[in-house]
Amino acid sequence: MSTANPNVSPPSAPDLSQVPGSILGRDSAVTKVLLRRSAAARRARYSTIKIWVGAICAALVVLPVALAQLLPLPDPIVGALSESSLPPFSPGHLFGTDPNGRDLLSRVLHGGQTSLVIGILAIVVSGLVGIVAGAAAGYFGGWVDTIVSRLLEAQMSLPLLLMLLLVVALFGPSIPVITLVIAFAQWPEPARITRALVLVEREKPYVAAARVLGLHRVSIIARHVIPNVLQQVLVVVLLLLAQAVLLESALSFLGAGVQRPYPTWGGIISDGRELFVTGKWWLVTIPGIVIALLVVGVNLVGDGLRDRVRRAKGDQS
Amino acid sequence: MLTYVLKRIGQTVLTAFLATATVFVLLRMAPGDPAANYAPPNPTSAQLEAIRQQFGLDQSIPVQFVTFLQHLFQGDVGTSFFFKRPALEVVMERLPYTITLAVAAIVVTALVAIPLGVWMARRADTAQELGANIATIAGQSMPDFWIGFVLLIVFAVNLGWFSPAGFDSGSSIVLPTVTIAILQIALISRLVRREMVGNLAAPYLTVARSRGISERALTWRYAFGNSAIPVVTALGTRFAAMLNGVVIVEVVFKWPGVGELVVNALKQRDFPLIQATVLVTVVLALVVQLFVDLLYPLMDPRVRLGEASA
Amino acid sequence: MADNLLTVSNLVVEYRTGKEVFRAVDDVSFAVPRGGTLAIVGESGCGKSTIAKALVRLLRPTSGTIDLDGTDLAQLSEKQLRPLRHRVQMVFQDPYGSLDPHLTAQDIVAEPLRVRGEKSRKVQRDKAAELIDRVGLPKTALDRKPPEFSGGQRQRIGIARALASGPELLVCDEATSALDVSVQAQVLELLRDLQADTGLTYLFISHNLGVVRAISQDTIVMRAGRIVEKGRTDDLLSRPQEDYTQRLRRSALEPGLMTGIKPRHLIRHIAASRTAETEKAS
Amino acid sequence: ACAGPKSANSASTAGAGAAGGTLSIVLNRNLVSLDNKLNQYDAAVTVQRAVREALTKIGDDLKPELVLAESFEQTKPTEWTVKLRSDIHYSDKSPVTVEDVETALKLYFQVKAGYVASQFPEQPSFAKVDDKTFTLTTKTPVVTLDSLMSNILITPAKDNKAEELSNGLGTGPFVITTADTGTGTYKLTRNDNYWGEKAKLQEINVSYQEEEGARVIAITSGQADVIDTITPESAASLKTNSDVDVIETPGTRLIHLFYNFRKPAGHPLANPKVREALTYAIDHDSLIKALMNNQVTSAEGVVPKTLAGFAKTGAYTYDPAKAKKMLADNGGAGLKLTFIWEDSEFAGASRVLEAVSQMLAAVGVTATLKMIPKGGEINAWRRGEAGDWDVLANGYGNQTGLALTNLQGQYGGTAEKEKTRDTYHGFVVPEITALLDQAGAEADEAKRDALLGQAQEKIWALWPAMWAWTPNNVLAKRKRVAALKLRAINSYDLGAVTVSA
Amino acid sequence: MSVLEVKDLRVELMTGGSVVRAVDGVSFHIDEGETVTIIGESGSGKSTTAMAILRLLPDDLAVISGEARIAGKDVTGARKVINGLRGRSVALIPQDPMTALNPIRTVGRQMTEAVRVKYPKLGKAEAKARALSLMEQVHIRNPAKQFDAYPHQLSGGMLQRVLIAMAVSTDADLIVADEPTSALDVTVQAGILDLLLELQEQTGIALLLITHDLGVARLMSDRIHVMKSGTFVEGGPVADVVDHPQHPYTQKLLGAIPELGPWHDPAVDAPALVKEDSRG
Ligand SMILES: Nc1ncnc2c1ncn2[C@@H]1O[C@H](COP(=O)(O)OP(=O)(O)OP(=O)(O)O)[C@@H](O)[C@H]1O
Ligand SMILES: Nc1ncnc2c1ncn2[C@@H]1O[C@H](COP(=O)(O)OP(=O)(O)OP(=O)(O)O)[C@@H](O)[C@H]1O
Ligand SMILES: [Mg+2]
Ligand SMILES: [Mg+2]
Repeated sequence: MSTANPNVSPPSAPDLSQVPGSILGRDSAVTKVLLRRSAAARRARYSTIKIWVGAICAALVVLPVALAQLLPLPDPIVGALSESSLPPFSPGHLFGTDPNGRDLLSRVLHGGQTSLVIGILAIVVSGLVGIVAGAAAGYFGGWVDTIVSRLLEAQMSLPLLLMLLLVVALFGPSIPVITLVIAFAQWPEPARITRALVLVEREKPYVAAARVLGLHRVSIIARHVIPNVLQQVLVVVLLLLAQAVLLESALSFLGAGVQRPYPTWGGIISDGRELFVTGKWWLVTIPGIVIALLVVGVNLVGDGLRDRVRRAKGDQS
Repeated sequence: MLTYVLKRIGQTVLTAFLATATVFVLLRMAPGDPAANYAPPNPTSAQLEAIRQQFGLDQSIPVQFVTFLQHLFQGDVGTSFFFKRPALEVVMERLPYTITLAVAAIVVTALVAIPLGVWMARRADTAQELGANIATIAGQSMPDFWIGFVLLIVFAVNLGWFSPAGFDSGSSIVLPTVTIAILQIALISRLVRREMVGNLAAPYLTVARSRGISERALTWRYAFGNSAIPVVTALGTRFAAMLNGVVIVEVVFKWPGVGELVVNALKQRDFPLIQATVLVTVVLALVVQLFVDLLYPLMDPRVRLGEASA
Repeated sequence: MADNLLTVSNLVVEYRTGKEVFRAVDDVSFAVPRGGTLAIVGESGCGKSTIAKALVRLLRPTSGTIDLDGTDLAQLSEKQLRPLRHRVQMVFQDPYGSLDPHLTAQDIVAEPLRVRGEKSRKVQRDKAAELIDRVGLPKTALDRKPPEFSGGQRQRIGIARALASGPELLVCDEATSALDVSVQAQVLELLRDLQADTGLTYLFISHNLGVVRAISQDTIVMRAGRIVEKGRTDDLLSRPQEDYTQRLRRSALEPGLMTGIKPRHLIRHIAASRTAETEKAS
Repeated sequence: ACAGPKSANSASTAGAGAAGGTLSIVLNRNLVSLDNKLNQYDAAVTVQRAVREALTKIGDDLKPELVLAESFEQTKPTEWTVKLRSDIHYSDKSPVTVEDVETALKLYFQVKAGYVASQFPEQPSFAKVDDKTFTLTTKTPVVTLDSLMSNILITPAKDNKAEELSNGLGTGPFVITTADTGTGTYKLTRNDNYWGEKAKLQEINVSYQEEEGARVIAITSGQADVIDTITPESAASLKTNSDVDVIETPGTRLIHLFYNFRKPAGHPLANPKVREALTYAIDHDSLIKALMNNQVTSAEGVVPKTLAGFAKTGAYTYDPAKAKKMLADNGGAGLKLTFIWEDSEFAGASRVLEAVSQMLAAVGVTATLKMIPKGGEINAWRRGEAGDWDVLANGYGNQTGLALTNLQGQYGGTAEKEKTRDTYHGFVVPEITALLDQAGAEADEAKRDALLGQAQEKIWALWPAMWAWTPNNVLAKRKRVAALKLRAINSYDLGAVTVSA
Repeated sequence: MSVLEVKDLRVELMTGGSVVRAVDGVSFHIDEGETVTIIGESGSGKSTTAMAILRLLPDDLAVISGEARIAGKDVTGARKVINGLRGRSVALIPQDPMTALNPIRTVGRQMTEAVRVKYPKLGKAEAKARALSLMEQVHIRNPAKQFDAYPHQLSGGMLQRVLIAMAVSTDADLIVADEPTSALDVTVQAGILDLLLELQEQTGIALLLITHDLGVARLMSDRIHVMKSGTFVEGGPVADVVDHPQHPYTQKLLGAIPELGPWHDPAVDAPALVKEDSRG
């Protein structure tokens, strides 16, 4: 029922919609407090808060990483063994040093350049592939679904690290290969969610309406179905960023990471793994926090932007 | 329905076969050498050759494949190079551990993440929700072994509540389960939250409220019921992924599951063992997926399975 | 009758629910002359929407033919159908669900133009704006999205979208049910004008006999998937032959003709005969 | 040539009495079996020998000691005569026969490319003399046969197989109660019928945990009593733990940055001067201090100094200026080197190599680091089949306590062997090979050592390694564990170990 | 005491950038056995009025002021009051039938669930029997079959009747019906309206009716209010408003009704039975 739907804008009553200030003047029951607590105001406020908090979190990571070359940082590859394993907040080494005496801050920032590229490209690729394949499977059904679903299942059931290692072993651990491998590892998740959502979505009347217009099925998927499930799928895709960066760590750990001694987050983390319990907690924890900060930031910005768009749209949900 | 299931089972057999075949070929194409792994240090060519012969690796890949198939049809996946026992037997020994951990982890995840997601939807756009989001996302973004170690240090070493190395006492499943759950909760709770926010505002919910249906029923039977598909899908996907092992967690907690097995098998290039694992986990994952797919029409009667769109 | 745009013969449409098969449309035949309007009235649940969906081939008929200007649409594949799609358009009964919630009104109406090959974004948008104006929506509606409209406005967007395809046949499924009587009059006027200008053909599904009378030349009356009566609209309304048609006619409520408070007798015997009939059937 | 007869369990009986107790050992890899026909690694030896014993064992000073044998004498250059003890029997009290020894020896050679068999220069032939006596004969003299036989574990002939045994009988102080090869967990209980002094422990639980960090947690939480072969970092942190003792002994494993000797003439690395020059670039003191927690010793020769027959031939020195100069003088300036190593070949391998690459950079040498994942791929590299490389970082273990084993394995290459790439990275110097062969056949220990010393001097002069070092064996145990004596071969006698409640 | 008493009801909607006064001070009352109808422009606030009375607008969207009493109980205050009334004393027939039912549960389950809100002691089978008989009363063919159907398997009109049946099943004192027959063909509509009238005669149920069908309004109402832009522009006894509309908007509405023309009803053998005044 459309009237339960709190956002049917007044088609013929523009005079009734007033700026909050003036309606408060009239004999209105709307108080400033109520207004502040209203869903729309809260959503607007929190979308801004989320965007800001998220942007700050992400910027705290991304900006220094992007500017790593320009910042007055020690060399990320060269260190002095005499400064081996200094804890955080040691003079000259905010994040401390690794056993080789290299400045961890510098390594994290320089390493971030590779890791960000790998992580972001990987989720973009896996997101795109997953969404397209999942949507095709869900929408077309039939043999397309069979092939995509079986592929998904086969891949998901193959031990992930095994496949990654084999592929990296075959093609060598270059950044494009690692990126693709990680993307390949991650596409099932968005694909399955997309497929599930599309299975429901394709039965909705507006899809039928689009068919009647003579839209090609591909256009229906691209213009109608995907945009309507995208938000849900993005929940998954954006969260995969952490996994993408950390998968590189698993690869590094198994000896299939990016060429030494060039740092990556994954590499730093995997190197620090056996040292973690021996008291050198910062080698893993700090890059971990950096990744968490980035992923929290990206997801909050995503949330915030979505709510913002929604507000402009005036949708209620 | 029955035909659909039968069709899916047929496809499963095919998929399992193709997956195993792919792994078979990939393994043999990838660098690495089983012979070198099972030879003494600094082996001579003659020693290597002897081992290859013993393992049947001296033949060409197609010939090896045909032999593999012949054995496969007799139900023999081969003998583990490392364990010197039928590979399938080794895998089957580990499987209960993996399944136990996966079930425990998925149950805990669902029990925590779903109410959390519902709570977040009800508190949409509040400081509490923001806090829950930040905490869960940060949790899932930390390296898995980090979480494992921190839990171990806190609960096993400092508090002494749980034993650190797994499977020797009932409570030792707790920490690995919690570790895995921490990695899943963000996703599930956020999915639930997204769907619930939409469904809590759906017209049918308001109408049901007008009929005096209790808020609890509205939340769970109506709103959550309509949110279930993506959530169950995500749970199913994660569960299936866990069935081939939660490698790091298994390693850290010494949980004798399939994941640890297969990573070691890979390091040792234990081809038959890897093939056996793949065979078993493919079948398992396919069963889980089939199960999830069969749930769809129950969760939403509009969904039609296995049909091309009209 | 020589120039029929649409000829439907022996149409049967079935729904599959679980193991059962439900025949929603049972051997229905009719024709719509080019530039004319055929109305379908009938009991709710009798299969009107089903016929409409079959005509635009959202459903594949079990049997029968749907002859559009010499082409049988009934069993064409999606691919064969696609180039013909724009010729038959439909306004959906459910105005809420049939609009993509994430597109603006303008995008929704522009879409068929794009499908028909209009490349320029500007032309698409201009034409869409013009159509939106013609169905009586204000300029401010252009950039709003479906959830922001009232039921009646949504319905009008649906009409504009269908018209944008430049169809030869327009199937209107309860296209004015959510409209205010004054807005309804305006929309009917628009449809009549279009017919006069472009020779558009309508298949008009409605339960409002006044609307049917205002728009259609011919009418068929349906019940339980079958046609019970067909004829000229005026004849049908003034001299209904079949029992059910008479009852329909009798049930129509005209406020100007009523007297007294709650004149229940006006409907009581209709309800009574209906109940009697149901009892007989069961 | 064998040290005088000693009881196998000579450890002190003081401390915890026969009351027993349970010991939990967490190894760093799967034990797989309680047998060593195919695999043998340090930690396994300890456990395997708790169940199955051999005729001899490698003692504290790396000399062979008698266990099941009452005597083990070289009676002719090519013949050894062995007499079994009369008081020995299996855990079910059945006697140990010479046939058991014959079968064991035969089966070790039957498994394809078994680890133990590969240590023997040739398979000795067995001849029974009487119920307790037999001879072992070889074609060429094998002076170290008493040491080598320490790895042939004896089990009843009827139960022995040409494969690894996870179960069954032995003569050792413990018996197997449960064995799960799949999960790598074993439970051993005291052999109350042990022929020698009974074990102190009632029960031993053996499991494994590859994750070093988790092992450290296991011992700090008290779940494990002993973890062995631990990394310098773990050792450093465990040393600060008041409940844990860290035990160190000098090891027998040599780790080196070995040059590729298959370089064409004319290549800078084919020039010993260049190889020498590079050694001056390595600041080993810093490496040892910063990355190895002072738990290694820089090599002073070409084999670990713990080994019998070791000769001190020189020491590695750090002198970057000299390195630079020598490189420039010998056409090695601006050298580009590719380092390869297998993942986890030794503790902290990648840290060490990254540090080395920095040190080389300081003398103008560019190092490319290539870690080869586990899986045997390294073998192809080492054989020169997978790609070109210049320096290999790897370890060379020793189970016999003899320098000769190392020297023959690494420096006894021949042109013949090099045809199938079976030399140690192309190291073929006929003169040295000849010396080693001579030493191998020399029954007189003094003469043999002299020959070996000569060979080692010659090898050192060729600078085969950029740097070499010997890590200590490091083991951590809870304080309640006593009488644990870690030997140079990185194993210890479980029978003596005690645990207080 | 009136069943429903509304005094100076205002509903202010706090939307994105503004506050919309959707309902601006409406007052009316409905006594037992009475039907009051609101007709008017689309978007004028008819549904909002209904939703406000039932307190179905979220608190963080709508601010309700003024007074609304159902059976004397003020429902604009604490939510507990209305929670106790919904589904028991007051029932709603919603406007858009196609989206008003939970898409993933069968029609039957939702009906029995509704019945058991008021009659929790009713067994499953009894509730089902009651639901089936109600479905029959609203002229749903083959109710046993439709009972197990999902909402998407029913036509718009059938769904609307299901919703009506659910409202009726509660034996409420007040039914708020928002365009209850908009999707029904006229014969079914007649049946439904008859059912409601009969109910009213028998139980004295009060009815708040919202419709844009003036015929329905004329037939059903005691009083009628014409709404435009949130306020009532005109109101009074039904005959007065329909026969002598005062406000220009009302006049415009009445003028836009499509004519049906005269017809011959063979049943009464008189050209215009409807003209006849047969009150008996
Ligand atoms: N969330 C909202 N945001 C802005 N305006 C709203 C919102 N909800 C309702 N409105 C406005 O409130 C007014 C009243 O809407 P309501 O649904 O009550 O109209 P109605 O009279 O029932 O119309 P119809 O006949 O189309 O059902 C409309 O002008 C609508 O635009
Ligand atoms: N998806 C479906 N599955 C099964 N039965 C269906 C489905 N859709 C419609 N039906 C049945 O088909 C019959 C005709 O439905 P249809 O929607 O065509 O009716 P209608 O004439 O348009 O009615 P209304 O005037 O109420 O909209 C109904 O009995 C309905 O229950
Ligand atoms: Mg219909
Ligand atoms: Mg309304």
